[in-house]
Amino acid sequence: MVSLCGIKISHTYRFFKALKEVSLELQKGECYALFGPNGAGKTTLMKIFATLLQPTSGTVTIMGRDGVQDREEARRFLFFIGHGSFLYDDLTAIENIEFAIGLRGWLPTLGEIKMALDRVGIGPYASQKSRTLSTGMQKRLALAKAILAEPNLLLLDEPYASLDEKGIAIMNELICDFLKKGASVLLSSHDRAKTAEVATHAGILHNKGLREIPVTELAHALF
Amino acid sequence: MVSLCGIKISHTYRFFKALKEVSLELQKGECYALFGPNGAGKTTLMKIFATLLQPTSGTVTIMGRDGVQDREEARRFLFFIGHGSFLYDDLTAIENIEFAIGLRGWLPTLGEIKMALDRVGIGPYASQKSRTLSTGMQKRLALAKAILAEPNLLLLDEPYASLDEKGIAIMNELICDFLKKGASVLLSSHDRAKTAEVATHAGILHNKGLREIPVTELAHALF
Amino acid sequence: MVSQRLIGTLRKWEGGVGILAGLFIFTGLYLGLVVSPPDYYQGEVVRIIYVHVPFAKVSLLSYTTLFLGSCAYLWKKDPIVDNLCHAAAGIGVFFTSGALITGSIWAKPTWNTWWTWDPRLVSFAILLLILIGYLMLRTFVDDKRKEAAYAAVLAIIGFVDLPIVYFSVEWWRTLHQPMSISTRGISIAPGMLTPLAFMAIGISLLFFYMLMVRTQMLYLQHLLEAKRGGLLSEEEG
Amino acid sequence: MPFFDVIKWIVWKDILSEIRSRESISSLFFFALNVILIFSFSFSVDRDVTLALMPGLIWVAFGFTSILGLGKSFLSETHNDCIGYLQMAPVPKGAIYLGKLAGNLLLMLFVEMILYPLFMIFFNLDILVKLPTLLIISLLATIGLSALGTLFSALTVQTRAREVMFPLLLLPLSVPVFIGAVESTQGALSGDPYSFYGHWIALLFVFDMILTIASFWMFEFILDY
Amino acid sequence: MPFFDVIKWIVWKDILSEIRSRESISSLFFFALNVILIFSFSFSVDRDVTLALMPGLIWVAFGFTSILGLGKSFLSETHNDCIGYLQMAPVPKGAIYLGKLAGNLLLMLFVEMILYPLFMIFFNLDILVKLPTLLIISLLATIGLSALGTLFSALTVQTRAREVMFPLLLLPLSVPVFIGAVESTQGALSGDPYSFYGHWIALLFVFDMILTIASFWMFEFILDY
Ligand code: HEM
Ligand SMILES: Nc1ncnc2c1ncn2[C@@H]1O[C@H](COP(=O)(O)OP(=O)(O)OP(=O)(O)O)[C@@H](O)[C@H]1O
Ligand SMILES: Nc1ncnc2c1ncn2[C@@H]1O[C@H](COP(=O)(O)OP(=O)(O)OP(=O)(O)O)[C@@H](O)[C@H]1O
Ligand SMILES: [Mg+2]
Ligand SMILES: [Mg+2]
Repeated sequence: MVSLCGIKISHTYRFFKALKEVSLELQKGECYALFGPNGAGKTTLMKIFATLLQPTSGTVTIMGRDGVQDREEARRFLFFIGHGSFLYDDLTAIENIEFAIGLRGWLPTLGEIKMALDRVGIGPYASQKSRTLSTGMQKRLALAKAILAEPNLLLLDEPYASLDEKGIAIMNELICDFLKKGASVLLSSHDRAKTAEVATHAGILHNKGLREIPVTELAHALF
Repeated sequence: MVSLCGIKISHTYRFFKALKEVSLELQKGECYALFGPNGAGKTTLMKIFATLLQPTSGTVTIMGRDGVQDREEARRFLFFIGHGSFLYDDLTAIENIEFAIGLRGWLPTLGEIKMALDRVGIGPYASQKSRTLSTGMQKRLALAKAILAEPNLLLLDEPYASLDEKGIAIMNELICDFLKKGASVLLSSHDRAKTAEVATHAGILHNKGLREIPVTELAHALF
Repeated sequence: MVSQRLIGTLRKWEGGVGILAGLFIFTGLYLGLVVSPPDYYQGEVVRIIYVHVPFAKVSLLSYTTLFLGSCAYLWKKDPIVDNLCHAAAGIGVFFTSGALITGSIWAKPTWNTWWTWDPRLVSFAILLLILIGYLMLRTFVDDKRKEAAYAAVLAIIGFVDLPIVYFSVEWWRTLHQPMSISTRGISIAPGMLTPLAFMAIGISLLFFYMLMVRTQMLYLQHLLEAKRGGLLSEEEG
Repeated sequence: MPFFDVIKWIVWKDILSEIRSRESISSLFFFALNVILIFSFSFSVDRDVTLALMPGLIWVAFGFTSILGLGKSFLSETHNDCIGYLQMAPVPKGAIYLGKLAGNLLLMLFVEMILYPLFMIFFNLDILVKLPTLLIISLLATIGLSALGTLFSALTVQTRAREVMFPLLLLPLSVPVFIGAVESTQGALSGDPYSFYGHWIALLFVFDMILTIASFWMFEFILDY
Repeated sequence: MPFFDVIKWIVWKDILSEIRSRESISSLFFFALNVILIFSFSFSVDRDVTLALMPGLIWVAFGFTSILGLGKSFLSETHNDCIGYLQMAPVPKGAIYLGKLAGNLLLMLFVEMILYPLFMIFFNLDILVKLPTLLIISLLATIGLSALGTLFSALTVQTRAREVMFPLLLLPLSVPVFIGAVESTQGALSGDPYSFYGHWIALLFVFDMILTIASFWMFEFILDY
């Protein structure tokens, strides 16, 4: 089953063409890794799939729903972890989760929240204001939200950035879990080795277009 | 000759002890690489050496000047490239350099500025507002400033972050140049392989303390 | 260490100052409320003067303390001096609002209004706003050293500004629309002078007592905070 | 996802944040006091005139305080890019607008309720008998200002020069609120019969209805476009 | 590094940025117009009174415009952490203060110079003969406001709740400027002899001197501590 399908996506910022007719399809249980030099348009493409940005042309389909016309529908199925942490500084970790998941129409019990926090290794900080958490911990908190949100499509923009080696291991473990449960994952990264552990497909954004490469060749491919 | 000498530096943020009696000495022509997990205090230590933050206790000496009492003096000798780009969005690349170097009491000619920009690979963007430069280009612009500032002590906080592979090569080349000219470099990083190319000394910040490791063992050391 | 010595001195003297303050205030109140006769014009209401005037004087005392302390802090950078300034500002808010509130209560029966735009009242209101701004600023800075330095700068600028505020407000009022009533209107009867003096001394002593206690409290609080910070990071590491 | 749950979540989050940080209420309150102070110095005419100016004074002070308070409303959402999460949330965007509006309204009404007694004291007003009318006027005017302010706060935080653009857009559009509030307060304070100034209150009411509904419908284009 | 070169570089940078973006001048100008608009609706008393209120109107409009403009002064420095570069620069910090102050002063004076003719037109004033006095008053009052505003802008951008803390700290301390400016403008407009309002101008002058010098000395503690 197709989770995510982008056809001929182009995007132009005011003075700058960032993407040119990029197409990408992602099946259930697949993990697609997006590579590319700085300014290649990885974040732009992720944002378009997250329905944060509308493409200048091209179509996005998420779980069969149009990503522009029916985006309110499509949004139920996706979860995006980007550069921003989406946290309210003065709320505690638990309260931040309650709000974020509550807005998605489901209120997890305290036990479930605690379990998710333990899973990502920040259980002891559950009642601290998110202002006092370090960047890495905030990234983990976002991951805990993703566990509870149970999306069908998980979008991760540079997930390994600002995580230490233990954090990266947890991240990869969770990505595998998601894939096993039948969700799809799209991630962008600069780190070939770490990504190779989980990716089932890979592509390089270059000259505003996307070139697919076999995951096995990830280590040698010319970037 | 000693360029930088920190003795028993401790730093406590309001609720949090970040560094405990860290000592570090850096001779002319040496490059010291600082490693450590997230939240280990790398940035904190760099900021203390950059005279942006005053240590709670301990002394910093830069080229023989006290880093707290005589910091105005000490500042002539150091240059810091951190997470912030120190750029004014509405000035062009050239104007940004003029201002930054002008404040240090020297006005380079247009030719010199252009040469430095070419050196870091953003010559064609010299007259663009810095707002329109991508993150990687902004990092390169900061590097061009460092070339013109000709500091005796260069402090680089995560210099490889947000640079692509070509950018990283330029960065390492320039670090080697600085060292050859007799300057000292202190850098913090998560990337062992890239750092190993230039570092002459290395240390790991852990449990708020600094543990020196031989650069040859960088690849195998337990972090 | 200077801090240790100062804290020791404070602890030694605070009890004595407190008891002395209590004695003076008690005597003053007894003389003022029981012994002295009611005022010919104003009746029993006049007795509020025994609180109002000392409070007004002592708020100026607290502001002067704050100013001197701030200068000393910028000079010596001793954290305990910063605690002293913090304490002085808090107590200053207490006495300034006390003076304004008792004044208002007094004004209602005598001037038939809670508030008039009299220079002294206005400059006191501004003083109160500056002090509150000072305390709010302190809560909004996360770094301890920055908090102390910013607060000291604000206090000094405020203190330098206050005489100009006072002049301008006075000129503004007197040149435009002379007051029909003035706080200086009543001359103080000799029978009221003795209790007033007792109260003034007592409340000044009370100020010093509060200052000593509060400074120690803030000092310990910050010590504890630092300890807790250290402990937190210790056990986690 | 039920419409009212979204409103509830947004209000819960805003109020909790405010209780934790206590940034807005206290500072808005003291800001308003400062404004009154500055005004009384700037308009030092004789007492009769001051009384005639009172409604203007009250509403300009409330107005500037609202500008400060409402401008911050969506600024806090930009902080960790939270506004992106709101945009991505699978909920009707109008509900988010109403939630933010309700939170702002509570905040502004709270500040005004503390300020009214102080106005009474400072300007020696005797408004106890007219209090019900004044409260209704305040409520209506505050709804109007908040409805506009919430919309423009969301709009301007996504632009450059947002600190200046917000008052620049809000002020001219809120002129009807100012006129309505000042005129009806004037009427109420001077003791005129209701029929003399009732039309101003009606104006405020109509303005509120139209503005709130229009903003509610159009909020989607501001948050999610 | 020569003291005046630092000032020159800071002013050059601020003015160049302003010329490129034209954010401040245009928006401050329109903001001031809006304030006047709102005031003229809020204080709709008869013409004589309006004339008596004119100085207050002018100065409250200028004052609030200054608050908006000055508050942005160091906000722009926080953007890419530029304030850290200024702190690390091997230059006396007082020179940075004077440079920012000069830039702010130029900006505010420029805005005021465009506003004066508009005031004349809007309120039908005949101030050409009194212009020299008015310009001196404007200059002195603007220096005072800018001196305080530059200091507190640098101070509050490094704190939480900065949007609100800035006016909160600035307003009570700038009371003398408001009173002095309003009263001396009143004196000048009404055609009184200079001796009637000269002391107000002296007051402004003293305020400027003391506050600028005090801020200059203490700026180091705000930028570099
Ligand atoms: C809102 C009302 C009032 C406020 C805010 C107020 C405030 C003050 C202040 C700030 C002072 C100290 C001034 C200084 O030490 O230089 C003071 C002193 C004094 N007030 Fe009031 N006051 C108010 C009403 C009254 C009333 C109604 C009276 C009596 C009719 C009064 C009588 C006095 C007297 C006798 C002094 C001492 C004067 C002196 O030592 O020079 N006050 N008041
Ligand atoms: N808001 C914007 N306005 C104009 N141009 C933009 C904007 N955002 C991004 N760009 C440009 O679009 C291009 C793609 O940016 P994008 O952030 O998608 O790159 P990226 O692949 O994510 O890079 P990185 O590896 O640094 O994350 C860049 O050249 C950038 O300069
Ligand atoms: N302003 C602050 N207030 C309180 N705690 C802080 C502050 N800044 C940093 N910390 C804490 O101090 C510790 C060290 O932070 P620092 O930024 O120096 O880490 P780092 O080694 O640079 O991490 P990274 O690898 O993420 O860059 C962290 O635990 C962090 O939570
Ligand atoms: Mg990116
Ligand atoms: Mg760091």
